[in-house]
Amino acid sequence: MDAPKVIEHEGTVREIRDGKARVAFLAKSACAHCQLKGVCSASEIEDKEVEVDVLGQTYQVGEKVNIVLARSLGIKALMYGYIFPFLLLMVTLFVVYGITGEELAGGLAALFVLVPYYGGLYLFRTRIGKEFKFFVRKFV
Amino acid sequence: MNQWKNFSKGLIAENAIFVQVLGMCPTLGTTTSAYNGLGMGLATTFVLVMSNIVVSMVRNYIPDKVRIPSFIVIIASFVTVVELTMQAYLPALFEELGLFIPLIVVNCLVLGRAEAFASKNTIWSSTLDGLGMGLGFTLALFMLGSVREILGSGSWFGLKFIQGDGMLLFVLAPGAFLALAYLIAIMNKFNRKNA
Amino acid sequence: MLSMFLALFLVTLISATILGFVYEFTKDAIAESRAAKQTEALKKVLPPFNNNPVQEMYKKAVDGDTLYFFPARKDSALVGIAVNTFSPKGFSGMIRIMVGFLPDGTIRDVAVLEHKETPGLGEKMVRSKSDWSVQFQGKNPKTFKLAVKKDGGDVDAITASTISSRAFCDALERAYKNLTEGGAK
Amino acid sequence: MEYFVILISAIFVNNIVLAKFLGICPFMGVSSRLETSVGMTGAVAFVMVLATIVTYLLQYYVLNPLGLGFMQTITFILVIAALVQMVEIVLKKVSPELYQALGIFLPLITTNCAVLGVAILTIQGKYNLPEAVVFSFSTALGFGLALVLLSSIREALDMVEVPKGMKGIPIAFVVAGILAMAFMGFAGLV
Amino acid sequence: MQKYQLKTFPKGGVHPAENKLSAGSPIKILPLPERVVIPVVQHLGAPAEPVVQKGDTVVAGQLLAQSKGFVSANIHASVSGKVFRIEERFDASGYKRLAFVIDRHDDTWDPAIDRSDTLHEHITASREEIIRKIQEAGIVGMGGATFPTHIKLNVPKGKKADILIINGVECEPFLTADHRLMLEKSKELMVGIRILMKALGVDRAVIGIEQNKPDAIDLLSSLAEKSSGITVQALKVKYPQGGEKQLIKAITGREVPSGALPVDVGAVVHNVGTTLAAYEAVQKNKPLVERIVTVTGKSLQEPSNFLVRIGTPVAEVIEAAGGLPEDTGKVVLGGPMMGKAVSKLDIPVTKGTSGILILPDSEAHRKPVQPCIRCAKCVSVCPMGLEPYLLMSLGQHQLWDKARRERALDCIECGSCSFICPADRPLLDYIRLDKMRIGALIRKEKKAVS
Amino acid sequence: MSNTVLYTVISLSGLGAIAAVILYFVAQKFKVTEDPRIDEVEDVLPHANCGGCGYPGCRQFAEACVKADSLEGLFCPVGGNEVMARVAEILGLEAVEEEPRVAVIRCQGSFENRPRTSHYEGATTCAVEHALYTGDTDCPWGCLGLGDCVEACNFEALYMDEKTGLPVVIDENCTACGACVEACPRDIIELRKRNKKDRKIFVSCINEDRGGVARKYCSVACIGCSKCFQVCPFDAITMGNNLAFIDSDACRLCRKCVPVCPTHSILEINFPAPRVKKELVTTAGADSSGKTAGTKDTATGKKSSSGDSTETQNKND
Amino acid sequence: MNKLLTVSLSPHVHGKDSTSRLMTGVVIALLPAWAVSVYYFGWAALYLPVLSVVFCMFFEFVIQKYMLKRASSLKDGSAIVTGLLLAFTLPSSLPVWILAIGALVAIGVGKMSFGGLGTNPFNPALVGRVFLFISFPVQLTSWPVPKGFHTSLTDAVTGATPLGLLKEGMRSGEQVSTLLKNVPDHMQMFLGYMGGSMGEVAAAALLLGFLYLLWKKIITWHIPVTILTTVFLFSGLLWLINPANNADPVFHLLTGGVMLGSIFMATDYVTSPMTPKGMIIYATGIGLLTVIIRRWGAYPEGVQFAILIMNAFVPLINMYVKPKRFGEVKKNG
Ligand SMILES: Cc1cc2nc3c(=O)[nH]c(=O)nc-3n(C[C@H](O)[C@H](O)[C@H](O)COP(=O)(O)O)c2cc1C
Ligand SMILES: Cc1cc2nc3c(=O)[nH]c(=O)nc-3n(C[C@H](O)[C@H](O)[C@H](O)COP(=O)(O)O)c2cc1C
Ligand SMILES: Cc1cc2nc3c(=O)[nH]c(=O)nc-3n(C[C@H](O)[C@H](O)[C@H](O)COP(=O)(O)O)c2cc1C
Ligand SMILES: Cc1cc2nc3c(=O)[nH]c(=O)nc-3n(C[C@H](O)[C@H](O)[C@H](O)CO)c2cc1C
Ligand code: SF4
Ligand code: SF4
Ligand code: SF4
Ligand code: SF4
Ligand code: FES
Repeated sequence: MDAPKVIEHEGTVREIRDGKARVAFLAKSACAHCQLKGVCSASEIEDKEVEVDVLGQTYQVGEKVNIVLARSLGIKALMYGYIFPFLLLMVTLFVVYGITGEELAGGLAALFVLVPYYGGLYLFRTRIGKEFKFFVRKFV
Repeated sequence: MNQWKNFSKGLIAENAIFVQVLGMCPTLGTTTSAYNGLGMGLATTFVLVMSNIVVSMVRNYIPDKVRIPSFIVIIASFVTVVELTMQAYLPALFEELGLFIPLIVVNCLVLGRAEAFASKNTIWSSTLDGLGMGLGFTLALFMLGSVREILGSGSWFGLKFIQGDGMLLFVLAPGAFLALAYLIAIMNKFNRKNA
Repeated sequence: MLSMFLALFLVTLISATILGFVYEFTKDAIAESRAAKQTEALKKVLPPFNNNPVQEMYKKAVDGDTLYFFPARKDSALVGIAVNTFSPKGFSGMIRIMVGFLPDGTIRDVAVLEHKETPGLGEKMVRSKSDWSVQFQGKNPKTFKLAVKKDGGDVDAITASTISSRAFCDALERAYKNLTEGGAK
Repeated sequence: MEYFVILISAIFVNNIVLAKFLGICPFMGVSSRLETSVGMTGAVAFVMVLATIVTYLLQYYVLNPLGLGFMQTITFILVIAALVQMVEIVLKKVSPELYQALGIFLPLITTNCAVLGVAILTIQGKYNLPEAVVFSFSTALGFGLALVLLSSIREALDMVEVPKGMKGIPIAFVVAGILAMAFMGFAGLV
Repeated sequence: MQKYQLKTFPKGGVHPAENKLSAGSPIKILPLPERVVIPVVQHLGAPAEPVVQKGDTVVAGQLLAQSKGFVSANIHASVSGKVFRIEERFDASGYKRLAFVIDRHDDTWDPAIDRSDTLHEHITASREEIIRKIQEAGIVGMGGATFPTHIKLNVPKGKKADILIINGVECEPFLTADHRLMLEKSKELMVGIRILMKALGVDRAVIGIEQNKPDAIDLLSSLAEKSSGITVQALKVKYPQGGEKQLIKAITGREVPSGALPVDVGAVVHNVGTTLAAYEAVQKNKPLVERIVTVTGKSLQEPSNFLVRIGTPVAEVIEAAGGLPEDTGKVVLGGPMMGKAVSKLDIPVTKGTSGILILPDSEAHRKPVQPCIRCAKCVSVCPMGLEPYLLMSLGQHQLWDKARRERALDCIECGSCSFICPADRPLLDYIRLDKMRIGALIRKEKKAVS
Repeated sequence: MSNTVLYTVISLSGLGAIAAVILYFVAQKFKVTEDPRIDEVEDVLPHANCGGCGYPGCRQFAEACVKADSLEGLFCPVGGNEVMARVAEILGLEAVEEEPRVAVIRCQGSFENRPRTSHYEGATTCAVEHALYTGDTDCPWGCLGLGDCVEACNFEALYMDEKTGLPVVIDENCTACGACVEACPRDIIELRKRNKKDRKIFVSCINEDRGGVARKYCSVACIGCSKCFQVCPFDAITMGNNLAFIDSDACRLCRKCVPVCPTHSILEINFPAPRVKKELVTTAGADSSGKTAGTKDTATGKKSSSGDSTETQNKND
Repeated sequence: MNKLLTVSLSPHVHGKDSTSRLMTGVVIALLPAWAVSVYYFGWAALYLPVLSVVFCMFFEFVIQKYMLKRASSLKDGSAIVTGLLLAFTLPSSLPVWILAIGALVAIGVGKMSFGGLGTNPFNPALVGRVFLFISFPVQLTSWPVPKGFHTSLTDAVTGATPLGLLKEGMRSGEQVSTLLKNVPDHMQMFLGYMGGSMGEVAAAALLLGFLYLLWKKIITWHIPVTILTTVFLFSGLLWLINPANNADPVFHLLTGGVMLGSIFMATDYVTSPMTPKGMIIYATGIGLLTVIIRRWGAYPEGVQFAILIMNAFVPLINMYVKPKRFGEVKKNG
């Protein structure tokens, strides 16, 4: 109920150009606790980067900042990224299977329906891109 | 001396299960008895040693970027070898271990050693490393299997020493978690004292 | 780019070759060990025979699954029939049992082929785990009611595993019924 | 109704983590943030279903006809590894911002063990394709349920003084053990 | 059966034993002390700035220190005499703070002050005048918070007060100062109420009194019938009914939003003591230099109510009530639920000192802390709907950010949670720590922004 | 060769080829941008994650080091110069040597020196008691003795002395991470330069009250009399707020100030016992644990010069 | 004055509740049920609970002293409650050594592993009970037939609980209505004349305990009333839909551990939610799960599992179900 409305990650400013900052942050992977993470490929404890508008703000390269993403946007991203394609997959499978009675057809249809889905995402990428706004906050 | 260390570190100091808490799935899933634990441990050890050997053999010829996929292929091949061999000659055990034999492929321990050690060390060191790690893993599985079998069925390697049943829970899923929890806790204590 | 492609290709190629050979090598052994389970069971539940019951096997679809009948002959005289029977009523699902009948319908012996019952409980119907199933030897379902005592039958249930015991009886009953209902040839 | 049985079975009765022991590593290691667990469930569901469809088709329409059933392990792992990463690449290509937002929202999914396990289980369970899909989807839900419960309990335990030797992994296993015990109550539901 | 229709606030609250030992003893005037210590801060906000110097001779009622800044209050001399020193002295805060030490000569008063007992019912002052006079008189909230009263009377632009609530609840166990005041100064009180109503521009005032003071309810009701707009509301006995937010909720049903002020829901609350002080300031030009103090305790010889000059040492007040009992373990300024324990008795009575409570050693100690059994009693008694057990453990684990989200700042420090906890956990101690640290965090953030 | 082998080879090679292509792209797109040196640097760090460097954890510090052009301002107090040298080596940078530091407790208000004037009960944290009042003594500056600092220390370098009610620093363990400084609500703990053999001289008092007042609460309070200031030959002492302060960088450990302090506010720690008391300790053997004993002694408020030190009288260097 | 004044933060007075007083209250509330149990099941029902308490206290003491090296907390009385409740959920024919194992698991695994009183996410007595139930199914499902006190000194005959009979019968496809002819009638069940665990049989005595707990303000009504209502409504619904296959709702309320569980075990402070709203969610879950397990599960009785499962949800509930804050500001409305 009183959960924070934003998700924050600590990051470092990598580069600033044209009022945009590239901010790198560490995404903890599921294996974050594992002692072999340093060597285990599967444990992608990876540096991720985001680009943020910082026009009018003063940041320096190397400065620690908090990357902030509204929680609702995170959930939206989850929807676009995983939930919708998942639903699409299921629905297509069942519909095509139901109509044709062919597993192969159903399965392949389900797989290939992802192509137009991602195609759609690609078409609307600027629109979607505008939705996902991060901002950065000075580290306190 | 150093070679000894390559071998021995996996037994206790860097024990995959008690210290590093890796590869928990087979650890929990296959240790209903001492025999099963031992079998799973040895199967994993085999894959670990063989893949370590092969990886260290080819390490200089594999370009960096396809390192991981190549390793996966190598490991998966050995897993399949184990699978086929067990199916042929140890069908009963294979049935007991079931799913977990193919899952050796994704055991972080195997890939982890290939990537962390074998890809940077000589064949001999890698063999010892694999052997040590594998035996440490086997040891832990064997211990867990023993505990669960003794408490759960009142027997060891199938030899009954009490009448009737043991505490059934220990051969079932919850028993696996509980037994492992307390084994790790005891090992922690033991290790900390040594350290 | 090419080198990478090549390296991976080579690795898979070599692996594949080796695997192929290992498979070739173990194929027969695997097939054998698979078949062994069935023939072992047959041998166990049937009186000595010298035909190949597997060749003479016939099936019957009942209750959404299939019963397999294996007639055993000694010098072409029918000495018994083994039935690969099943019951879906196990504690955790399907149970498959091989049961051997003598020509007069007497149960010679039983062997569990497949089950998912709880270790230490239902699992006791497997001979290697307990002698519970010995009680069926030499019993003729004509006179021996294949039901646990709780349900008014003659079978002693495995302690605390009435469900598994019931399923066991269910499987035997199914085999017996279908055998006597003109299943036998 | 068949689907319903599969669903209940995979979520409660044969929970992938608590009864089948798959995906224990992420179960133990995932950050104790609850929200993350929920998000992860969604992602895992997608990946699992996708992998199931691909491996299913592979098994029944390629390997089996060719008599190559024994190559299951090696082909599945390669396909799954490639698939998981392809999803990410595609996503990154088609919408970088979306990808970045996901990166902030979720930890990476590395449940190879569970994904491979489910792929193999669907073959072993002799499901047909729709059943297989329902099965893998329910398995993901079961995974998510166990994850959410454990992470919330662990978060609560962070607030109390757990004995030194039991802190961390051991106590998490004790919780998992008792949870598995409680979940045995679902036995027989299907 | 009940005479009045009782109201109360809906959620939480506790019932500590009332122990109103001194309810029946009329207000006595304490003999003037030989030396008074008058701190420059006796209110919430910035210290006042001294306007007299060491060695100066002052008369009672003379301005000693001029308020500084917006939230601040004037300080006046409570006796006439010589400023012996202006130095740091221990006061009720537990620390040393700047104070005037005055050696009393006699009892000369500033001639502008009307010290007669005549009741001036007619209010001539305009709204602005009232507020100015109250400000000059250095009046602060006497219900405990010591918040400068003139600020509360200055309703901010855009907001509108429609009801004045007079806090005669006195829900704290032991204390009877307000009770006695309502009985003995009821007429002045009514005028005070009208003054405050005029200052606020409201035409409705409600006096909230708990049911355990039936005599006060009766008396004030009969008086209120004569003045339009003023009513008396009897309330169920429940601590902390006297809390501003709880009282507003009980009487009007309105809930002051988290982080907002009472005026945001149109209500302004004043304590009866404050109201009386307002009467004296406006009608008689008298600054706030004395107040009624309850001196009480189970082992005390004669629990009483005194009219005490500000700056009188606590020890002298106790002496007048029979002296400090042998078995004393703790001395608390204020009531047992919210009062402040002090470490020494030479500290002065200040504007906010409503009572002096003397607890015997047997009741002075806390029991050993036990683990929280999560009985949820603290949650159910918290009048603010907080989760004290959680706030405490967040405090122990230094998770201030989380405590802030769990609204630690809403805590009114009523102490109900610590009172009820069966495991004797010092909940409020840690919640205060939370609040302190969150405050520091907020200041830091503000700085980072600017 | 049987068909199976053939199929195997063909299909798996095909798969390998496909996988190769996919994984190649993966590798391209997912080029790990992280500098591998971060791991290396992290490896040599002490993994204390104490935040003493000013970063949230060791890894963040490692990142900062790798990204920085010079190591100026980057220092891991726990690892010290040794670790920083190794970091510098990995990064090919110049290590900036920093003086090793150690925490000291600037209060001697033991039960003996500072009479209790009340009895505090309640949450056992200094922060809460500090918010409530001066504490169970009248000194509003001094140590409250509830051990927030001990709690804060990750290195078991602090403990509460039961006898004095004051925290004691174990010099060997202290990494100068500063956690205790941060934790103390009264700012009693200071990080000072670590001298040879952990010797140190400092004014163990932060009471800024006027001398007479301070003295009333605590017999060993600094009264700001300036005697030490006058005697110091190296100008290491400054006066201010009724208090003397010895700059640890300027102090040369000559110990001239110690005996002149009328309230014995100045502590000398880990010095051999003074010569005058030589005869008193003739029986004492070479006691290697003298160091700790010395520390404790001083913390109990007894002056080192009081002579009951068990230390041997190795002559000064 | 030579004595030092004590200084602490407010409040300076304290209510009279204490942990041990609350625990004593629970023990008192359990006495009627204990008495009934002794009446029906004889001596065993007298000494087994006592032994159970002794074991629990012993294990708590040993673990605290020698393994955790913490101060003993036996005085708070929670181990007594755990011991009593553990025994109350077991059949009176249970061998003592199994009881000892149960006590060890309850205290050792269920409570002390997490750090002792107040830390455990799961109800310790139930952890012990379920552990035993799974480990020793035979002993845990042999129910002595209740008799009058005087006659039960001789060896008890074992029989089935009403719920056991029901499940058995349903498994073998019999009609519920015929099955129910073999069980005691409602009045007998209300007074405890049926097979079952020592403390669970007498609904009447348990309700008496409930009233005592309410009167002493030890617990609130939310959890027990909600559980009982949910069980009643859900089983009633099933019964209305198909009376041939389902037992009537009153039967469900009176048999098995529903009474004991809802009044004494689901209400365990440590393992139940902190807010009334949370309690109602939690209790509804218990009620539903109980009936689901009884009706469709493998086990005749589901309360123990239902409570443990819902225990696992408590942290979640506490996280998301907050009390109504005073002056809550509407979300940027
Ligand atoms: C963990 C566990 C596993 C069980 N597994 C089985 C089983 O495999 N077979 C079975 O018939 N009953 C099993 N049961 C059921 C009970 O033992 C129960 O007693 C059974 O429902 C019938 O009881 P009865 O045999 O005493 O009549 C199991 C119970 C538990 C607690
Ligand atoms: C910064 C600040 C500003 C305030 N401003 C006003 C105000 O403008 N009007 C008002 O009626 N009360 C104002 N108050 C007073 C509070 O609402 C409240 O009456 C006071 O804190 C005492 O309440 P209590 O004794 O219930 O704690 C203000 C308080 C603070 C701390
Ligand atoms: C828990 C609590 C209890 C209070 N009890 C009383 C009380 O009994 N009587 C009273 O006049 N003020 C009490 N107050 C103070 C009131 O909140 C409020 O500050 C006061 O009534 C405002 O009037 P004033 O500014 O004239 O003091 C209490 C405050 C709190 C936080
Ligand atoms: C109302 C109430 C109910 C309780 N119920 C149980 C219970 O069911 N099981 C148990 O082990 N302890 C119970 N206790 C005791 C105590 O809370 C329990 O031992 C803690 O869970 C141990 O941390 C109860 C205590 C109270 C006050
Ligand atoms: S009242 Fe005390 S014991 Fe109960 S929940 Fe609150 S803090 Fe815990
Ligand atoms: S949390 Fe604050 S408001 Fe709530 S009961 Fe405790 S002291 Fe009162
Ligand atoms: S004593 Fe202070 S500075 Fe030294 S290690 Fe401990 S916390 Fe850090
Ligand atoms: S030095 Fe500071 S933190 Fe440490 S005990 Fe003293 S007052 Fe507390
Ligand atoms: S997830 Fe299964 S072994 Fe790690």
